[in-house]
Amino acid sequence: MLSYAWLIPVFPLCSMAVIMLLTHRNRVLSAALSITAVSISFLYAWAIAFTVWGNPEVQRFSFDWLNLGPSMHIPIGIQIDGLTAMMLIVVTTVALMVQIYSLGYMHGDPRFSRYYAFLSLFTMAMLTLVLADNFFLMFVAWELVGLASYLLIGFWFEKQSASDAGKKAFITTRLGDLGFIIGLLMIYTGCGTLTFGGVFEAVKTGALGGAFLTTAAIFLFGGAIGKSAQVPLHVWLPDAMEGPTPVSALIHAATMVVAGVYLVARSLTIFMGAETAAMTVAWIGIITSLMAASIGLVQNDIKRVLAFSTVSQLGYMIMALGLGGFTAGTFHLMTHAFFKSLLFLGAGSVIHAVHTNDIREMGGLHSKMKTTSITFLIAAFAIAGIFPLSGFWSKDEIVAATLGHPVFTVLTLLVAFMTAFYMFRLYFLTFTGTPRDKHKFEHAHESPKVMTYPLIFLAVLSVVSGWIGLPWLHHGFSSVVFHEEPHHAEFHYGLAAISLLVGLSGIGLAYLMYYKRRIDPDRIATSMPGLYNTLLNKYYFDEAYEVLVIKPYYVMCQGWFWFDQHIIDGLVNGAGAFGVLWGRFQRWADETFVDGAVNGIGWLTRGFGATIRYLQTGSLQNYAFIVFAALVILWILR
Amino acid sequence: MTPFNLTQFYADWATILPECFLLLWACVITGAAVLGRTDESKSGTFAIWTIIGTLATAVWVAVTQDGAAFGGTFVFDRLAVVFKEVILAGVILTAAASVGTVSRLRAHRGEYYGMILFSAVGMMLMVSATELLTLYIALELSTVTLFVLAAYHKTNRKSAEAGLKYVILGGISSAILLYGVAILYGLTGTTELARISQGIQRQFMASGSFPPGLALALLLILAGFGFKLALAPFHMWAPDVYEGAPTPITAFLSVASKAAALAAFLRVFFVGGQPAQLIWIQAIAALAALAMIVGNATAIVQTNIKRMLAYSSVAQIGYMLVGAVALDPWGATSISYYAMAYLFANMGAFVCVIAFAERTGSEEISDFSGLSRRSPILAGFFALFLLSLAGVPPTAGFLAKYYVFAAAIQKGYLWLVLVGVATSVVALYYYATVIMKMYFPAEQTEGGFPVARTLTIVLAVSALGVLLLGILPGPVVDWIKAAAQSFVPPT
Amino acid sequence: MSGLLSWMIFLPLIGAIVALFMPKDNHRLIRGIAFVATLLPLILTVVLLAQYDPSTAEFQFVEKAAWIPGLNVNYHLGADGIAVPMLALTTLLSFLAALVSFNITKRVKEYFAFFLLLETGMLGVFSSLDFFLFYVFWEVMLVPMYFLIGIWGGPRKEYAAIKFFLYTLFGSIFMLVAVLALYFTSTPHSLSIIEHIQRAPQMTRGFQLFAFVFFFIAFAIKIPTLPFHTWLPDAHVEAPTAVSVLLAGVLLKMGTYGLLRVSFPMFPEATRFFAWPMAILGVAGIIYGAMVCMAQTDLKKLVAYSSVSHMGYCLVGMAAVGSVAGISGCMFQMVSHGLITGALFTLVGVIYDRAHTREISAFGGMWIKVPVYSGIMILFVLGSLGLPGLSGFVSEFMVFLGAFPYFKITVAIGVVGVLLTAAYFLRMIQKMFLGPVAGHSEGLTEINFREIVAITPLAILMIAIGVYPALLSDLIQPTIENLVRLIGA
Amino acid sequence: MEGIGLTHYLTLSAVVFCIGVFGMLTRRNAVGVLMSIELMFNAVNITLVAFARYVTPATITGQVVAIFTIAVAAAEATVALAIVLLIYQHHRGIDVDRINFMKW
Repeated sequence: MLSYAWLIPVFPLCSMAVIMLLTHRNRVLSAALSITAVSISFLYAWAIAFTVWGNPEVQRFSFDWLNLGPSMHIPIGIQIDGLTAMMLIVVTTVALMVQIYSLGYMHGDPRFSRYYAFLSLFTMAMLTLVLADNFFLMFVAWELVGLASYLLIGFWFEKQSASDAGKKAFITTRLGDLGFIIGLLMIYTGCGTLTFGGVFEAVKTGALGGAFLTTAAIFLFGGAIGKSAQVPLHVWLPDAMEGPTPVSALIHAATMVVAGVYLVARSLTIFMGAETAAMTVAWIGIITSLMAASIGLVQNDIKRVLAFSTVSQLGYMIMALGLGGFTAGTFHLMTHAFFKSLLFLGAGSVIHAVHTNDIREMGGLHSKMKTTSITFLIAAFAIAGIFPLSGFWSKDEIVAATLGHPVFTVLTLLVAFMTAFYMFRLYFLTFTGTPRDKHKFEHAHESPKVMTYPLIFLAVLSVVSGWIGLPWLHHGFSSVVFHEEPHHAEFHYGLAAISLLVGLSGIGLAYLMYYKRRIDPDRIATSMPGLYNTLLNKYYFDEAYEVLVIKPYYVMCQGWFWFDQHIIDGLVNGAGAFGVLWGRFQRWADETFVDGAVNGIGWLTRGFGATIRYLQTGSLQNYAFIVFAALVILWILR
Repeated sequence: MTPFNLTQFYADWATILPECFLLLWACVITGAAVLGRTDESKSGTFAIWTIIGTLATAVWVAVTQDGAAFGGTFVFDRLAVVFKEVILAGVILTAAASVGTVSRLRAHRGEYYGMILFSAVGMMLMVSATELLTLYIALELSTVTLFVLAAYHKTNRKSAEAGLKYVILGGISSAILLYGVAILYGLTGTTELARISQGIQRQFMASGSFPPGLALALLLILAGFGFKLALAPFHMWAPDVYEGAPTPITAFLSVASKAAALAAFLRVFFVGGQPAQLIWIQAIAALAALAMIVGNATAIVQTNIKRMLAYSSVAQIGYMLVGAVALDPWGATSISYYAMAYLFANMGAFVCVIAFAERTGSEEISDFSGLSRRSPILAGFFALFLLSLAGVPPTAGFLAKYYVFAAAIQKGYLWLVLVGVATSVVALYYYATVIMKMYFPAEQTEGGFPVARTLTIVLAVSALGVLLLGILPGPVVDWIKAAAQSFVPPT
Repeated sequence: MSGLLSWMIFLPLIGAIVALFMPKDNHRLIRGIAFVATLLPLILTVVLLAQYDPSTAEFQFVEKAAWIPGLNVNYHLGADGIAVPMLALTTLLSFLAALVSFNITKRVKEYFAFFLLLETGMLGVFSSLDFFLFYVFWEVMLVPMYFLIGIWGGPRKEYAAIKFFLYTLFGSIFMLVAVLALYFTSTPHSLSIIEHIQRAPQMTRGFQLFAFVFFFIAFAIKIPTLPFHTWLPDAHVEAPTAVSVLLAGVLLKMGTYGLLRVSFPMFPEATRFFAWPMAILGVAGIIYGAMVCMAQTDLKKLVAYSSVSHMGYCLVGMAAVGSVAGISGCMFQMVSHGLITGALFTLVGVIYDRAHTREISAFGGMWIKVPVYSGIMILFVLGSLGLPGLSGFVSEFMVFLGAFPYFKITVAIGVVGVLLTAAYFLRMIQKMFLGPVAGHSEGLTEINFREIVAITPLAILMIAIGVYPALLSDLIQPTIENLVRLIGA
Repeated sequence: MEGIGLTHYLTLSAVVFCIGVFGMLTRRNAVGVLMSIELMFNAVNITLVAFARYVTPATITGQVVAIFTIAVAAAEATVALAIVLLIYQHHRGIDVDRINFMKW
């Protein structure tokens, strides 16, 4: 059973290859292949989960991928423990739902088959990522999910914004990956292995430690910053919403973006061994969380609100992990995957119906699309942390993890408040009230069953998936994802009550402002224009990068190119390509060298030749004179 | 005086038999031409057969006779064999290449070949001379006939000008050389190279310093040879004469005449001047460097192909003399090998110019444009010879350069080698420019043309030489090496 | 089979000579000859790989015969773990490039004659064990290359051809001087590369530094490393497609090959001394090349400059002189860059043939218009920017992993190259392949069967090495380990 | 030191040689140039004969060389004069300054 677990990513790989090479002309067959493959993986994942959860042993299978002696010995393989099993379930479940959903959503797209091929590619890579037993294989899969993300964000590449977004996503995450690579290099240099077991062993024995470990850990975290869209590399995720909505649900909400969280969770031993690094992680997490949540308050694009919500929730998880809350982080990872993918798919359903992303053009859709509305509402309650939905349990664990760090606790609750607020703002503006765009409203309709069934399925999971963490179960969620030894914060009834209260008050505020219209949101916005615009423009991150990084980089590249053409090549032409400047290529030379930057040896040689030729006057007496002069000179120099 | 000895007499004349044979037929050809008893095509064929006969005789002599003759003034050693073969090869190729040129002469067609043969006699004697007077006479014999040949195009103003420049500068250099010889004679009391060497050595041993006039004498002799070799800065005549002289004669001048002078140079400086090497070796290195720099730099800016090749020849002599700084068998071998490689490549290149000029009447580099389409064979040969001159493997030129640089490196003349390598990049530029002109233009230039049959044969032989010497040089290298070891005292 | 290497080297030459005697208008016949004359060495390569014993660092398939006894020059061939992959790469790329060249219609006979002569030169360089022979092949290669660029090249072909010729000759002449110095400092005088490696410990430090620098100039120009690289964009851009393929795929590797074959084992002390400067040069090349790529508007020039960047990885890898991973990474990068850039140049040629322009801005939305071509192009671009699962990633990772323990900060800066590479390639992809159909994309026709055939082996190898690098590392490992031992860092 | 010795001959010869050089460089007339060259040869002959007398009185090497030199110089002069005639036909004059059609 377990020893063949490597087959899980192989199924989608095969479906991808077959679609790409053979069936890309047949849409139905392609989709069927892809869904079948992911279904098999899905079943396999559940089977594994049940095997592992009853049997808390870490299972490893590996072989030598490359062995060059001590300077590079990389065995690769898979490792199955509770965390992996949980991730497998998350990935395969959401992937399956999304693929089914896409049958409806992507219906009629000219590149339908290619879409499924890319989804299969992504699924394969993501499954590999969670199965890997070492940082190297993880990095490989890490890059491949990035590729899949790039391809899917830019899936509708005719649109300039879509292809821009894809590029931005790839490059921004790759910037983070640089940190990942350097982290890997440091770790390997430090302990000569990249397998999780080996590295953690080294950390525990102290073979790897001190400032070196801290630096390595921070670099490693760079990967997570990029992939999980943490500050300051979060800018790509909102833009990534240019992709098809199911893709956003799968990649940019449930799975790929949590890879960073998974990375930190997986290597928590390293971070725990480096205090400073862990605090860095926690701070980046909470700052991201706060910032994204605050931006989410004012956005008007339904998917962007969700995107910022995702960023914010990811920050939550990261923060929890940074504070050592392994169970909290991973638990929230799972519940979030379900309810956030549900939210996205719900949003997709809405977009499918009204053909716009702007919530200002929606309103009152509940009456038209009940299933979507209700499932969306369930998810919204879940994310707001309302008892007894899944979000309540996991969020509670996170709040519990901040105990002992009062600042974090307060900020966490603040984020929880904002989350509840913007989520219900979104809900009320979309589904309740009066339709603001009559034309769009009239054409709206409930989505087909292939789209609503996945919503329902995910809604169920959004409700029940938190119950694994029920306080009266032995060790709760930590028994599922146990890390080293199960440690589980005692369920804190007081905290739970407070966080529930905070969530409810957020909902209440939203209710007052957007449902009852007791408070006019526009007035608040106009009363604080600076703050409002800052939030609306996402703290001007994109603008700052444009001005501070991208433009200067372009200019610098042009500058180097000029330097290359004129200075280096100029010197070479001067030094080497004799006469090129002056003879045959006179015109070219004039164009290129007007500045006279080059007076190299080539010119000199040519010039020398052109000068001494005039010694050859044609007069034989001059020749004779040179002969005698040479004799005299030689005699003197003798 | 030693009493008359028939055996000795026989041995002496047997040794010089090839020269005698050649001289005889030179007289016959010239005489017949003067008397108007022959037409020029016959005398050409006749000249070639004469040289082949001479070659055969020389081989026979080489096998049967060995060593000095005429009381040590003349020697038929292995070095002489090597250079005689080179010279005779040059003469044959020149004679064969002259057919077209001669047929366009208005008069004195037969004497042309006679002159070439007389000159060849002088060169062959020069190669064997081990005594300064003999050497001088031989040198003059070869040069004076070349004066005539250079001006042979009587109706061509350039040819006359070439003749005048050549004869006057030749006269001066001859006087300079002779002055050097005279001083050397005064210092050592002899004109025999071996005894001069001993004399210098003896005086050096006795006084701890060289006699005061020695440097002057060697310098004057060097200048004299420098003229013959067209070594910078004594090369000034060369471009003008090369340009003005009939092209086969240019080829002859640049190849055979230089080979002979080189052999004489080797004898005088490697044997006679060997004890005094401290005096002249730096000068040689400096002149070699100067020749490489001046020759190559000036060649770049030329527009006339013959002139360009003239400057390139100046540079080539510079490369040869790089080998001279070694002053040991290595050095002598490298120079000899270079001379041989240069013979084929330069001869081939000039013959290409002849073939081209015969059909187009032009000697301008720009007119070579598109030659590869008009006459692929000619362009191919020319490219091959130019690449050999540039020293690109697998041609003979590469091994030759390798050899001379090796000789210099061995003695630690790194700077000289660096000058050599740097200038050979310059050289490649102008050779490659010609190749570029021939091959790169896409548009078809006006009609193709054939190459005369004799010229094709000459080209093929030269190309064969260039390639064989480059690819399978083993036997030749061994042969030359043995020759060099036989006459240069190892250091 | 005796004389395997000789057959490999000289079969193309024989082909060239045969082709020269064929009627010049019978293009089919000449192409057929070229096909056979490049296919046979490829088949021999398979035999070579099958017979090669990868468990030893010894030279195999050794052939030795006196050539010029007077100069101690021998005809000495042999192959070890460094040479075998290069030989295989050369025969493969030559064969594929010959296929690519079938659309040449101008002066076909001369083209293939030069082409085959070039292959002989390249194979000769990779199997010579005698300095003289090595140098001869090294130079012999220049001549056909000069003609190939000069006759069949683009608008500035004369300039590019002569620049290439002079620049490379300039470099190699320094090598000649160093070879001569080696010759005369050895007793008995020898030109055997093996013997010089054996006597390496006796060379003085000063001599090693001198010789290393001289060799390095020659090799650095060929690689090309940073300040010596400007011949490359010109030559690559002007050369016809197949020649660009060989230039980038094989000729650039000669520089790194030379360093590994000659400089490293022969001058260990100097190698250790210059390791850090080499790493700096390598990293500078990576970053600089990538940045200059960003400013390109001509697709072919972009690929050309990307070579400057990618060969920087080789230099960084080999600068890790004590690390098997680093030097293996260099070897991997050589092979990988050969495969990927060879393919990229072929693909550039494919659109140039159809659209007669290579301006990036002249295209748009090609993925819609020519999906198969676009898919292949994107695959190779991904390989080039180091996507895992493709060979480029493996080599880059090996290079970094090998070099990091030695030059931490330098390598960390070099890692940025991975990002910059992605930046310029993605920019190119976006402009040419994404967006609405625009410009010359309108009239494009899909890549044809012959071109796909020429690309497929490269793609397969790229993926195979990327997925299971032991395929290659098994071949080279003993040799590299031996090399590291000789350097003795 | 009594009477005239070797040094005097050598000095004389050097002076004559230099006069020849000077004449050669300054004469505009080709025949004048040729005559200057003859002067140079004769200077050398003086040297040779003087050396023969003072250095090797027992042999006549020097004298022999001198005689040969005279012969060779005569031959050379013959050819030279023939060429000067040729030049005259082309240029209608024998001013060496004007004979610079080929240069550079």
